[in-house]
Amino acid sequence: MEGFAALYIFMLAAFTGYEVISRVPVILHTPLMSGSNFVHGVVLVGAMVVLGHADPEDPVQLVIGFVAVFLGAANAAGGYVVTERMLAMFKGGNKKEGGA
Amino acid sequence: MEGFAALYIFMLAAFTGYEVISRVPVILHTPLMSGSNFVHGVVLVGAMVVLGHADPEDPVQLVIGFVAVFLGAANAAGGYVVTERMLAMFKGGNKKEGGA
Amino acid sequence: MSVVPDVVKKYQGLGARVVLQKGAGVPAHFPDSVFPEVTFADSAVEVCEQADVVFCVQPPADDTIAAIKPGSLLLGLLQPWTSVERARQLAERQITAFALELLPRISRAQSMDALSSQGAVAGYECALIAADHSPKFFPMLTYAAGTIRPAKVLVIGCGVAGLQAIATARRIGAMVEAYDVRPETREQVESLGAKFVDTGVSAAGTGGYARELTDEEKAKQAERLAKAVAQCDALITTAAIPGKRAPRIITADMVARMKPGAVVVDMAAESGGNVEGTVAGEKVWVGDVLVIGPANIPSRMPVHASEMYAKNLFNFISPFIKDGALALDWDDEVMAGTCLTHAGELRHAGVKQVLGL
Amino acid sequence: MSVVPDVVKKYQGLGARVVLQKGAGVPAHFPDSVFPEVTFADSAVEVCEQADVVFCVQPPADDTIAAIKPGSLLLGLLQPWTSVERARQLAERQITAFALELLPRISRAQSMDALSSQGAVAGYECALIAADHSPKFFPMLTYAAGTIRPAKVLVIGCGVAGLQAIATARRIGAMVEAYDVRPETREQVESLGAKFVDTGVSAAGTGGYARELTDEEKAKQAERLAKAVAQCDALITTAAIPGKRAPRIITADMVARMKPGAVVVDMAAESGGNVEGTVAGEKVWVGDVLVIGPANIPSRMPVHASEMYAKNLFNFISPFIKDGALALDWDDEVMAGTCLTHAGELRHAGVKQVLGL
Amino acid sequence: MANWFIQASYFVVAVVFILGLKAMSSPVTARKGIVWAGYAMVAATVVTFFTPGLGNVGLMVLAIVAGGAVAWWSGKTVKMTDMPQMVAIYNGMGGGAAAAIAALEFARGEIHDPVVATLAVLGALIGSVAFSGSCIAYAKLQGIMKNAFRLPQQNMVNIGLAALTALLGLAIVVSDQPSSTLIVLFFVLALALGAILTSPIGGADMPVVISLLNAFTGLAVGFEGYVLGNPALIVAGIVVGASGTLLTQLMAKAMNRPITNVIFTPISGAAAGGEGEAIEGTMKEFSALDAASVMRYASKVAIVPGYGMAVAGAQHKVWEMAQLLEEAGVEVVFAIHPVAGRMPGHMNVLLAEAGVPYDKIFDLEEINADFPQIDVALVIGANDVVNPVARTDKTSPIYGMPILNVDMAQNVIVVKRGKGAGYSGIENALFYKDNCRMLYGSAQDAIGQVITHVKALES
Amino acid sequence: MANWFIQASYFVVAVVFILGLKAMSSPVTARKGIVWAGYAMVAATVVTFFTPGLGNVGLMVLAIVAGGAVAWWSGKTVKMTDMPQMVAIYNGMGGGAAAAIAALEFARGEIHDPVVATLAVLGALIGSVAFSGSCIAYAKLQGIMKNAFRLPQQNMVNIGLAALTALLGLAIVVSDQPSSTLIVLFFVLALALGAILTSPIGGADMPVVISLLNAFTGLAVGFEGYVLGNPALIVAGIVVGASGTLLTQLMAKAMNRPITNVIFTPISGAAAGGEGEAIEGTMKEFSALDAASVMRYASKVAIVPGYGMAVAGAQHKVWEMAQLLEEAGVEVVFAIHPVAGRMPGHMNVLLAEAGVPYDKIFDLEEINADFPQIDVALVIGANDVVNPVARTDKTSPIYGMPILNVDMAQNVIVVKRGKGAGYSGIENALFYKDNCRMLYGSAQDAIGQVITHVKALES
Ligand SMILES: NC(=O)c1ccc[n+]([C@@H]2O[C@H](COP(=O)([O-])OP(=O)(O)OC[C@H]3O[C@@H](n4cnc5c(N)ncnc54)[C@H](OP(=O)(O)O)[C@@H]3O)[C@@H](O)[C@H]2O)c1
Ligand SMILES: NC(=O)c1ccc[n+]([C@@H]2O[C@H](COP(=O)([O-])OP(=O)(O)OC[C@H]3O[C@@H](n4cnc5c(N)ncnc54)[C@H](OP(=O)(O)O)[C@@H]3O)[C@@H](O)[C@H]2O)c1
Ligand SMILES: NC(=O)c1ccc[n+]([C@@H]2O[C@H](COP(=O)([O-])OP(=O)(O)OC[C@H]3O[C@@H](n4cnc5c(N)ncnc54)[C@H](O)[C@@H]3O)[C@@H](O)[C@H]2O)c1
Ligand SMILES: NC(=O)c1ccc[n+]([C@@H]2O[C@H](COP(=O)([O-])OP(=O)(O)OC[C@H]3O[C@@H](n4cnc5c(N)ncnc54)[C@H](O)[C@@H]3O)[C@@H](O)[C@H]2O)c1
Repeated sequence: MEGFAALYIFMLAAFTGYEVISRVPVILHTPLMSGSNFVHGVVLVGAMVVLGHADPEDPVQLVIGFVAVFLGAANAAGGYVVTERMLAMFKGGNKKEGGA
Repeated sequence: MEGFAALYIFMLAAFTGYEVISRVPVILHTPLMSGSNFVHGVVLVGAMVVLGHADPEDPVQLVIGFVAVFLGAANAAGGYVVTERMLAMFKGGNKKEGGA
Repeated sequence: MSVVPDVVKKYQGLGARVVLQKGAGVPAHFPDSVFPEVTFADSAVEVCEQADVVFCVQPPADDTIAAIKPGSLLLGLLQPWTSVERARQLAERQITAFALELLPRISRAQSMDALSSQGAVAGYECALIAADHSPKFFPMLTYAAGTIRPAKVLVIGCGVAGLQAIATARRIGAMVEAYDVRPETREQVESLGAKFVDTGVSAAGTGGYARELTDEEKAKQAERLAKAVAQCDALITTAAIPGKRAPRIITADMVARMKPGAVVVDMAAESGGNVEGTVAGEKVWVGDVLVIGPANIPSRMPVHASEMYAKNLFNFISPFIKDGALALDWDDEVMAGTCLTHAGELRHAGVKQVLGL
Repeated sequence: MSVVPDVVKKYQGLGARVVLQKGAGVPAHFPDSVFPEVTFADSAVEVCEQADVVFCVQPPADDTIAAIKPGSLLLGLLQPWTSVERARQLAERQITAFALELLPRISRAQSMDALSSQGAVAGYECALIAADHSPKFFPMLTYAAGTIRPAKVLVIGCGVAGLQAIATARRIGAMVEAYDVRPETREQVESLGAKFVDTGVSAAGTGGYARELTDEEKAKQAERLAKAVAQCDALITTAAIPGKRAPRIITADMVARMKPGAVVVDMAAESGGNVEGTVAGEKVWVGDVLVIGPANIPSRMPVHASEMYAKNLFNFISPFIKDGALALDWDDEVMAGTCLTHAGELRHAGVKQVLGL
Repeated sequence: MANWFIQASYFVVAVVFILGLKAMSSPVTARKGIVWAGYAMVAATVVTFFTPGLGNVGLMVLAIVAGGAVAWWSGKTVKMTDMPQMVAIYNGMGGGAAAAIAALEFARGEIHDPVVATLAVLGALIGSVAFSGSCIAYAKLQGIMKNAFRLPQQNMVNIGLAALTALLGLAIVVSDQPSSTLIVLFFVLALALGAILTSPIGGADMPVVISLLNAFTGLAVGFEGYVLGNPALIVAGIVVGASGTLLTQLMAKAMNRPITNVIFTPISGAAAGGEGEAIEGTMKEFSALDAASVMRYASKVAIVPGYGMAVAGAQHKVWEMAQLLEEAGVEVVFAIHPVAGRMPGHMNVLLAEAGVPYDKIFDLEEINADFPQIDVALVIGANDVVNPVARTDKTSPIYGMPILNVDMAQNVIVVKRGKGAGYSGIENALFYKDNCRMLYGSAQDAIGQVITHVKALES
Repeated sequence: MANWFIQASYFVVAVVFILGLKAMSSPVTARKGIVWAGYAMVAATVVTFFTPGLGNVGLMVLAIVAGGAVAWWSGKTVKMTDMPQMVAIYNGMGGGAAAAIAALEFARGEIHDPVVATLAVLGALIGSVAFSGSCIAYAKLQGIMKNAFRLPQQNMVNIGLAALTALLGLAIVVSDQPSSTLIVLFFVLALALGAILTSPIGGADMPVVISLLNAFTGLAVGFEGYVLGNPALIVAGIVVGASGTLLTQLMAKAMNRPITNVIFTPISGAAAGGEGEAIEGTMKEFSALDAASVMRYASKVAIVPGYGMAVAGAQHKVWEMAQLLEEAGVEVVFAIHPVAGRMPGHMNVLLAEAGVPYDKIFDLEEINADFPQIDVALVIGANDVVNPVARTDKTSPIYGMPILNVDMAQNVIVVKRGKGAGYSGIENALFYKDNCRMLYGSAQDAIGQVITHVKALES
């Protein structure tokens, strides 16, 4: 990718990330941390690509690649489960009861 | 620029634009409209580039280019002046008086 | 008191001379000394002899009326419905008498409406009387050994006075319920944070007054009310129908079913009483219920009652005083409507009918 | 009333038998019929003859004391500071007398504190008396012909009763100022939305009571107070010093400078009065100022005053009633501190000193 | 100057634009925002002169100076009240510039890639619509074009014309060397489309339309940015496109008019509003957010409570709002009419209950002369007591009753539930005055919302 | 499958991730957010298998299944209270994966461009720190590592080690073919750095640190995304990096601890808190935002007013807050102690003034048995009347006075200005209880802030 395009993407992603969560209530701090933890689990995709291109003859590369994919998969799967469990408590808040 | 990089930039810019102003009070609607009007005055830069690369022999190209630059410059200059005048009313609100 | 020092100044500003009976202001805590530029007369009769416009609070005694110069004005709460004699006497003596009770209840006339201002005084006072005589706290009160629940106050009749009583009782801390035959009062009662007792009877009349109820309606009303009455700790009644005896709403039976120690304040006592057994100007025990029939309530709060009344009178008459001279305008609907007698005639149709003249 | 039906049930729950003088509850609206399982006696004397524990409100008459069985308990507001005779008589007859005035003011004893609960009643009542007797509206009131500004009420002495008076006057709508010698009351006054009058004199004593002031302090206090007094429409005084005559705070001169129509309610009238010229149990006009010295204020609100008092007595004595039998615990600081006489002795050091015994 | 330096500058400019816009969305920092963005714009322009191989510099400078000067001068001298049309026309110029860029690129025959061609055509279309639409908007607001101009079957015409233009655009994209007739025709149709879309829209809806056209210009600029391979243009354009779209929605919502209504069923000019019979003018609605902003930036607010406040039991909320405004430095007073409510002292009782101190409460005689100096009179559930008819109409049942002269305040906001009359049952001329806005809702809710917005303005 | 399809899929995945995060920042939509993101993640993984030229598929599937299963199972079975350490460890794994990617790319010797090399090294460094730091955080929270471990001159060591690691990183960037020793040494130092930075930090600060490490992992992923030329990784990583940074700031602010303090002057473990003399435990502070959230999501709240509420005159605010909570479906009651305040009925007068209806007010006898069923007891300026010492300590001056058993509620929040004692002048054991949090400030302000936050939670 061209350097400047990447720079723009970095910059805009940073703005987006910052703005998107700028009004989060405390009660969501932990779940949101966990949720964004899950999102960077997409590192799994990168790990798959590098492992996929690793030299099948070189055990060092295979081991590192295996570790990368293993860790990435664990990040994604664990992050999902934990976040989902935390957020299950918020089934629409108790808004419906009260009517507000 | 590579197509997908541009797509990412479009997408992220749209998010950024949307989020950045999502909490604007009515009283700023008009000034903000005017301000963003000024910002797209950067079209001037594009107009300059195309005029700069226009065929100096082709009057049609020169005329179109001239019009583009003229309009772009007017957009930028007018947008700035008008916005600045509107926002001059907000010199920090009357916050300082009240303390709040 | 039909004038207070501030208002005297205003009359003088209009060029009028003010004559005052000696010591008339004393019960309202306005000693003669606070009226510096006023002519004092020894008696009401002497005042009348000097005046072109005579202000009074209650209808003057016969000898005083006799002293009023023919053709001059008499202005006050003349109780027009109560006495054929007085009406005749006023007419005969060619007095132009204005009874503020007859004031048309239109927006413009509100600043002259003595019934409203004295009603406000009466409502406030009745609530205080009730609180003062109740053997219970009105407000809720949590103290070291327990909690006292707030008293229940029931207000019947939600005109100007009734609403004021509601507001005052609520302020002191009671839980207030209220009832009136006019349905529009429900919203007014609720706007003061009180609850409306729904009996299913409506008696909306004209001009903001109520009409009289049929017997059947009365029975229905009575039955539903009886329950509310039995539950309350204090009952304040203010129901009235202009030109008529006050409606009898609370029967002896209802009173008998009230809680021991309950208090009844019957503001209508003087015009016949809303409560069976009231005696105007007295406190009577009916079983273990104290029934109070306060008389001449505004005199319990003379300073402000006088101030309000004096301003009402001034607002009524001042448009017709120009440079110290009287100039009545019989086209003015407010003044025409308030007139009881003029030029030897009883002018007010309603009064004529009620008195049978 | 030193018992109410609810409390009677509680005594019976503890196994005690309750004897009541016939008709004793009537003034407080508790007819004999509401006490179903109680033994009635014809007179106070007869009651005393049957009882091991005698409850009273005010100190009993001499013949009643004479009827109390030696060794039994007498409990009530015995006015321990006022009579050497009575103290002697109680001691001689071997009566164990508890005077609730002597109750130590510690946290645990608050639920037995009759002075507090009766103070609350008195404060509330005095504010109502002031409002009722004032010739002015307490609240601000905008009506069709003008606006009435709220009345100014000044409360002197901000103990339990004073604070309650402040709260009640504020509720009715007055602007309230208050004053007390104890500096900590400033915050308490302000916590009720009233303003504190600052005179620069402090008289913090021990145990929540005030000490007596020096002459110089009194002069300073008087001077600053005089101004506040002159400006108010109603003055309520509640200052007291236990075991002493009530401090004389408002002089005749101060009263003379009050506005015409102002009202003074002196809650301390019975113990000597905070105001010069008060007569306990009467309303006197001092110039154009009405000075009221209400007597036996709790009897103005008998239902709740009795309920509170009965609960206080119950909370005091119930820990010592086990299965219908008395078991006093002289190690208990509350009970020991409240004891006036026991086993033939005058036990309370403070009372001894005051009475010169 | 090296190309990378130009690129880096553009990058910084884009960042500053975003930060500037963000700053502009809060009253406290708004002023800074436009100044930052201004510096960035100057930097971008200057840097562009160093673009390798840039020709026609003289002409370029001439165009910049001419365009800039004209706009600068007109922007400086225009009256504050004429601002909206200036925004419109400058915005139109931006759209025009974007369209002109596309035209020039086509003229130069440099566009071959279909993606690039598509975006160029889209940008040209949107830019042209923005240009002609903005010109119409300008003409209307400036009073040059008086009547709303509505074709029969307007919506059909719109759709047909749009389809036709799109078709021509497609033709340009697919043909490798589009003919100049095709290009010219395309631009003509695109311009016509913008004009025809905007013509029927009335003055009241104009701000929304201008905002929409502004978003359009942003998009057009973004697309042309892609055509030129300039990410700064892309970012600035798309950010404005997105924020402008949101802003348009917000504005439409504040006016209670869905955007689609604005475009497809426009209400034109004076026909809007209530029944108003004998009384002239229209009843104009206001949102709680508007009310909050107007009061928050006022220096003196008078609150006039009436029977409706009592019915709603809104006194506590009203006092809370008053306190918030005072904390923000606004002077707030309560004006009580002698017969407000249904009993003497009705308002006193309620305000005392809410804890309003007595020294903030003024009666008619004390305050009536002050109304011309009051920025906002907030009438809460009062009706008869503020009805100017009492001063003027001898036949009215309330004639002769003194009223609170709220109509003389700079702005009047009336809180009530709907078209309900007061005690006397008559129409209120106040509601139709030019300086009066209606905030509909039960007083409790309406003031509650105002409170929320006042708080939001502080944070 | 065509490469463009894979790219397009990644694009969609990135968009969904952003929308998901946005959804997760509001309680109402949070649940949906994670589910969307989950689908996107599955899609991304599946699509990746179709990458042209992908080898080692068997090993890959094995790694995915193994890693996924272990994490899934542990995530499902862990107790709710142990969640934070699970978040930490999963996050660390992500960081490790990023570092491993860099390691593999270096091992393959494919990196030549200095920009790419720089980002690879940065990503590796940050990822490694996140990995080892998260492991330490996990160990601490899980109770494996009990004591805070603090080197002498900790800050110097940190800086030295960081500088050394950076130097090695620089060496890798500049050398075209870095030696494997260099690479290994670099990774070892980076891992050590993470461990040493995290070791001294105490349990209370851990959530902030985990959040910071989470942001780190995001950055690392973003950088490696650049190395791999995968914009989806860049976008997801950087978005998390930015949002994680903001989140870290917010969390630190909510705890009243600047981030720099967390890292450089950590308070470790139990030493924190007030004086607490004879009474055990510490006083734990709470922010208004926390109080608002806890009450907003409670089902029953009991408000216990005391003299402090009277002093602050906060009764109107308190009632406003109560009404807001009720609107949100929370049951709110007022519990009045017989001697709260300074006169009989003190609280009654104030609550009546604020308009609290009588049926919401309960006295000690009515409510005391209910406290264990109450989610939050909010004590406002009361002290003696909720002091459990009255039940237990015979020597205390308040011994024997009945108290409101707020300490038996699930959570207790105490609003007061500072360490001021009550009327009786004694310490309050309640404040040191585990379930008690202090919200410092004058009642009027503190409750005002809570109101603002409760409202924010609704919008
Ligand atoms: N003060 C007295 O002693 C007294 C006694 C008797 C009569 N009056 C008469 O009463 C009138 C008083 O005037 P005013 O201006 O106070 O009241 P008003 O003229 O009666 O008007 C009240 C207005 O409040 C609105 N409203 C009702 N409920 C509402 C709610 N929940 N939220 C918001 N708005 C609400 C109504 O409009 P919507 O239905 O559209 O909401 C109505 O237009 C005068 O005409 C006076 O002469 C006074
Ligand atoms: N009710 C009666 O009749 C009566 C009469 C006399 C005595 N008492 C005694 O008074 C006490 C009443 O207990 P309580 O719990 O109501 O009050 P308390 O024990 O006196 O405690 C009041 C607390 O409020 C806090 N506070 C003061 N101003 C504040 C403000 N502006 N905002 C927030 N907090 C504030 C103070 O702490 P900070 O300084 O840290 O803020 C203090 O700890 C009991 O001990 C009772 O025995 C009662
Ligand atoms: N137009 C004006 O400007 C204006 C001025 C003053 C008063 N008013 C209106 O007139 C109304 C009545 O005024 P008022 O206070 O002088 O009335 P009032 O003293 O004549 O009567 C008092 C109340 O008693 C009620 N009542 C009568 N019979 C009853 C019964 N059997 N049971 C229960 N209630 C009964 C009446 O409905 C009335 O509300 C006021 O509420 C006010 O709305 C209007
Ligand atoms: N510890 C407890 O639990 C407990 C229980 C009840 C009362 N108290 C405290 O005791 C205080 C006093 O109680 P009380 O109401 O029975 O007091 P009180 O009736 O003995 O006296 C009333 C007030 O008069 C004031 N006073 C005395 N001389 C004065 C003077 N010259 N000028 C002005 N004011 C003067 C006193 O300071 C006191 O506030 C209460 O305010 C309360 O704080 C404590």
